[in-house]
Amino acid sequence: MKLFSQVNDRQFEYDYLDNNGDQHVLTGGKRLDYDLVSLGEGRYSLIKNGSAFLIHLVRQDDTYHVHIRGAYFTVQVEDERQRRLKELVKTSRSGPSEQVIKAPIPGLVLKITVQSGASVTKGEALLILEAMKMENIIKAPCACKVTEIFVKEKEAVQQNQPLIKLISAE
Amino acid sequence: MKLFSQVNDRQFEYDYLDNNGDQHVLTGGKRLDYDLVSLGEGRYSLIKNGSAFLIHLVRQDDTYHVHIRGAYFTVQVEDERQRRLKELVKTSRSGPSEQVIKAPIPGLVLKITVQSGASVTKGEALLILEAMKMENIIKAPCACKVTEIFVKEKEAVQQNQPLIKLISAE
Amino acid sequence: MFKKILVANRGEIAIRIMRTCREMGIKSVAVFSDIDRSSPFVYHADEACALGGTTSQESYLQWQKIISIARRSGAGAIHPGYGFLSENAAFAEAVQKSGLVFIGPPPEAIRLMGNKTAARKLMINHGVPTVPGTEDAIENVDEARKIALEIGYPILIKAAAGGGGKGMRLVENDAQFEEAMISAGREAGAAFGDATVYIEKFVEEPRHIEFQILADNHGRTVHLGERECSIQRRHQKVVEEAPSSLLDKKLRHEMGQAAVKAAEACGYRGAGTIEFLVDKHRRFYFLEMNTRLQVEHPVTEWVTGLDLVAEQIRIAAGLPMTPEQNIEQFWGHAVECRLYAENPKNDFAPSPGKILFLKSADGPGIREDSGITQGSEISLYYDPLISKLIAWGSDRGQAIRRMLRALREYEILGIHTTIPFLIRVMENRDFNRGTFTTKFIEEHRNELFRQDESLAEVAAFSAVLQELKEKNRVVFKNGGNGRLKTSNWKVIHRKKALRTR
Amino acid sequence: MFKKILVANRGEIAIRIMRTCREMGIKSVAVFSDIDRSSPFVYHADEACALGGTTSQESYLQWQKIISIARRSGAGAIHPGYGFLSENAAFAEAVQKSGLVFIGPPPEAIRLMGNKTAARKLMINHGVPTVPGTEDAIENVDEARKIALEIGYPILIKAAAGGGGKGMRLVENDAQFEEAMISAGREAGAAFGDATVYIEKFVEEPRHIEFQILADNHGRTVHLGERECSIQRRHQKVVEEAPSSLLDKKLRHEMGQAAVKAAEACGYRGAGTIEFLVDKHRRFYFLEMNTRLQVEHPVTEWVTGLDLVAEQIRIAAGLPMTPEQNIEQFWGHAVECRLYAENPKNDFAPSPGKILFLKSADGPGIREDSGITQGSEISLYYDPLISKLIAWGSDRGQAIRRMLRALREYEILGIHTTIPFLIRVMENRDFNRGTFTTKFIEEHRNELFRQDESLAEVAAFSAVLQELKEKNRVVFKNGGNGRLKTSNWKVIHRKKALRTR
Repeated sequence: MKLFSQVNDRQFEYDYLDNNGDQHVLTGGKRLDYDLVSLGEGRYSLIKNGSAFLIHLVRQDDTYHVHIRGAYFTVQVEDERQRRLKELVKTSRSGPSEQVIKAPIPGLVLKITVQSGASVTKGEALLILEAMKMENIIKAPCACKVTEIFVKEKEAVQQNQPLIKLISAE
Repeated sequence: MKLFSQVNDRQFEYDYLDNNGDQHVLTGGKRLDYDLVSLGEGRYSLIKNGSAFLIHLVRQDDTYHVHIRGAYFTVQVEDERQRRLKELVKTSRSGPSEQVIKAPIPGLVLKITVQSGASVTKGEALLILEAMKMENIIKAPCACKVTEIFVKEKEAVQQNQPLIKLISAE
Repeated sequence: MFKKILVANRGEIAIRIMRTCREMGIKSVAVFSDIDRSSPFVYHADEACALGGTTSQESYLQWQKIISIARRSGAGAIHPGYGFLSENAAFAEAVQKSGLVFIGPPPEAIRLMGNKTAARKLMINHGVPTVPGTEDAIENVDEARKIALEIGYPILIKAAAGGGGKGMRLVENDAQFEEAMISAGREAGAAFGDATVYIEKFVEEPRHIEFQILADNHGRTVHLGERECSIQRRHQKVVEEAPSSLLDKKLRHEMGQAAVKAAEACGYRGAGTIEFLVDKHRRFYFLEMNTRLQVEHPVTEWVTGLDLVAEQIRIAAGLPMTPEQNIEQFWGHAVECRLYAENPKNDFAPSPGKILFLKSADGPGIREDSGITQGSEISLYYDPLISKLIAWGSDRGQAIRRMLRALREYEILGIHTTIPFLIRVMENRDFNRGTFTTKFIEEHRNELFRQDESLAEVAAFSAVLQELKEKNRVVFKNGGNGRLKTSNWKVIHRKKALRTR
Repeated sequence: MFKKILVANRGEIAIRIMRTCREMGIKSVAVFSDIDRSSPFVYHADEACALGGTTSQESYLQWQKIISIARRSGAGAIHPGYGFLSENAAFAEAVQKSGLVFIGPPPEAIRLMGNKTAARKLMINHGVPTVPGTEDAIENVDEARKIALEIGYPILIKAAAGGGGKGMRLVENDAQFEEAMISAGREAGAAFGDATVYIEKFVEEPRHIEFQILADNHGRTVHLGERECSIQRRHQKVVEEAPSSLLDKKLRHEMGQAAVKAAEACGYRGAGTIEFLVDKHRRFYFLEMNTRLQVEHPVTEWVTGLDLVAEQIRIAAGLPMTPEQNIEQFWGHAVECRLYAENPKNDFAPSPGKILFLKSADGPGIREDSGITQGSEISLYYDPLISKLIAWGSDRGQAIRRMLRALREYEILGIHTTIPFLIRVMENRDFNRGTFTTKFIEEHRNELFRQDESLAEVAAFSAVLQELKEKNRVVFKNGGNGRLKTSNWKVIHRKKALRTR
């Protein structure tokens, strides 16, 4: 079985073999020597080709959150079947893409700096959210057009509450 | 409801009152002002008459193991009914009492220094148990007679495995 | 000496103060909001009393309530920590009027140094160098704009009542001026209840270097040397150290003398900090005075061997301070990193949540001043500072290497923290060389926010193994596996080994 | 400098060594038994390799295996830590023969100082004072008994190959002699594979004071001052400190010179310790030399500012050591407490088990060298030392007060530890006055094992509340309760508060 592991923009490929209980993992055709032991509470002691690591690994839906020596990664693992499915979906999609900006943190909407229908450039301020006593500026992730605003100024919002809908400028 | 709390040799008495949901605890007729909040994993933040404590509290059968500021206590709590029952059992018991000495730790029986039938004084060595590279001497808890020996020298024993049966000397 | 002290603060600094109280044989009283009932500082105290409320306004800023709790508890003094009421002159006054001791400077000194323009004037009068700018607060935008043009850009807009970067804006040119002044005023108004601002020349290649001051009631005012706090993000200190890699003996002596002069000018008592900017020509300017204990006080403690909280308490009780003279030589080098519950990958957005696992770093040369434990809830209501790591080394290099080691060892799950970002700072070449300014983070943005790719493959592989494990478990359940037998065998083997030893 | 070092040890000392490696940019290799696969020291290393086995014999004492792993891993040196192979001359020799560097003294020095009678003779020849007694090992009980009578009781029986209190017996009178000699021989045989013992005069009101030595290959041998380790239980150190409260400048200088002479006499290299007994007349006697890093090295590190593991590595690599001269003046005072997985209420019986919760102490002046985390299993197979707490203060009093504070804050659940006992030691009046001998624990038995009754009522009350809670929960389940409503109300209230801020 082929497995694809995506970390940020990079992708790693592994082969998993099970010959009647003799299970192993290969990468680039070479067999990996490994030992992963659970220490409880999402902590693992990994020895991989002789190198030792403490791994913090938590699964959330289809994403693994991984901490190693102070570095943090999000990882997606797919096998061949899952991958083909996903690519099918991707290619069938077309036209400008819609995106809903959600509140990254709970807080108070201090100011909305755009209006519905406005075109904004990448990085342009959309609204100011106050939380933990600081003003946090929510910016446009790409050049796009504002299609809908879901909140009002002075409104308290929960985490992940939709704030603004955008449509990408072609 | 009366509650008796036994810590080592000392006993504390409390009254628990519930007047239609207005619950409180009294001691010596005085109402106690308290707030016990669980922090998870057996940890509690207690404020009692204004004093603050971090309490570690674990229940094992009918005993509470309590740690406070580096001090360790075992506590037994009984209500009046339980108490009367226990006293009944106590007074009905008679004659010399039997006692089984169990291994306090897993280890290796290095030497047995008494024989079945022997009379021993309080504190006299019964056997030597090796564990964690040290010799641990198991001593007689009171003046008594050895009635049975369950283990042999050089035998590995588990924690709480019976070692020796004693009968108290009247 | 006081028998009991009320600590009018929360989190790590409350615990820090209570620890010194315990070591001095003084009982401590905690006050806490509803949100903080389960916070560790509550059980670190000898006594605790509910304030009620959730926001700061409803709880830690309720001074009448706090003073009445202090009186009821029989406390002899109130320690305000930093933030909240620590630089509130009216509170200090009310504490004194109630017959208690305020552990901090006289209210007049707070008032004088709290008003940035008044402080500036005082410094100019006493010959302490200051940055060119307006001496009075400005409200009219057009007038302000004219002055800014006179001083010459870049300029800084600052809140007259402020501190800690709130209500502060850097303006690079005339076009940015108006919006910056309005937003600074708004932020200042919200934070301090006073929207007035003033204007200052922006210092070239500035380094933030501050001097720790102690003054007692026996006529002695000394400095305990400097701390460098140039590593700042949005004017918030992130990394601090003592000594500064910039100062030599001569400059330390000169700045120290100026700091002592500044403290004497306002009739200071207790522990305080004189903040300076040092420019690329090694000229120094008085920036402001913080009339309280600083977040970064532990680095000074480590290189001087003093307990600054103990000194504050001693001085407040009328006793002479411990150090007999200015401290211009240090024992080694100390670095502090502030751990915030923020996500550096998401522009340092607050990251509230529950701490699911916590194992802090230990070992040689590491101190931690923490406000949390496993199980703690980090709320959105208060400052996101959760802990401070301090590393000591016989020289700066060793201190940094130890800090790096500690940051990588630190285990905290459930929330995001600034640890990955702090690791980048400690690894940075310019930081290690000591060649940086307060613009360090801005200038090294690309490098500091780069993902560490060296462990990406390990992360990818771990996730694959876990995925396989989860899938296999299902298969094994139906098909049966040999694991149980293996472990049984191991137990027998171990027993045998014990027997034949 | 070495690029990679194999650490032939486990637990806290393995982590301690790996940390210095990391700070020096050297990769570390862990070796581990089956029991230790999940131990923290495995993931503190850069590389890890299984030794197999469960007992020490089957794992950490398998030197051929360890040397071959070191060679395969590309390590340039092996650090033995303390215990296990650290004082095994044959191992040191085998390491050298395999082309690797043994981080420790030359095998000849280990051999010489490892044989207590040979070491004694060497000291006598070099004019270092020793305790009166037999110079050769004794096997015949009757002969030994005659010598004991000649020297005069009380006498000590000691294992010729031993150390750490194993195979040691104090004999107060002739009647106890025979049994003591037999049991000492048996224990020595089991522990060291050598049952021979010797006899020594028992020193009156002895204090255990040892000197840290460093010797490099550039002709320099220095001492780094003393540690006092008089607080012992069954000849096992429990509490250590630097400096000693007994020594003055003159005695420190004299003993330091003797220590340097002792190290030079055996051609010593690296870090070592000369142990002395000091009697009530302030006369000192050479006791033995430990030819390795000591458990208690952190107290010396704190008061000298040195990293002793780094010095060991530097010297082993042929570089000169850092200190340029004997260190006879210290920076403050440091105390170490050893935390054992033992139950002091049950005669210090081992307390194996799983650590269910762990939150160690932090804050000013506290260092911890720990070998465990939450979730760790403490097995019966190895030494029960789980962690070391070290406290620093500007004077002895402050160091002790900080230690006391840290011991009370330390949270560890799932096993018994020596913490309650250590608290009693830190509280003890004679300990605080510095008036104690190696018989301290014996003499203060009643006080040290007394239960702290001040918190008994709080414990009783907590248990009652918990009991009521459990009983009530059942009632509430059937009857319904108002709690849910309350907390809903609170959420609404909080939202409102946020809005109106």
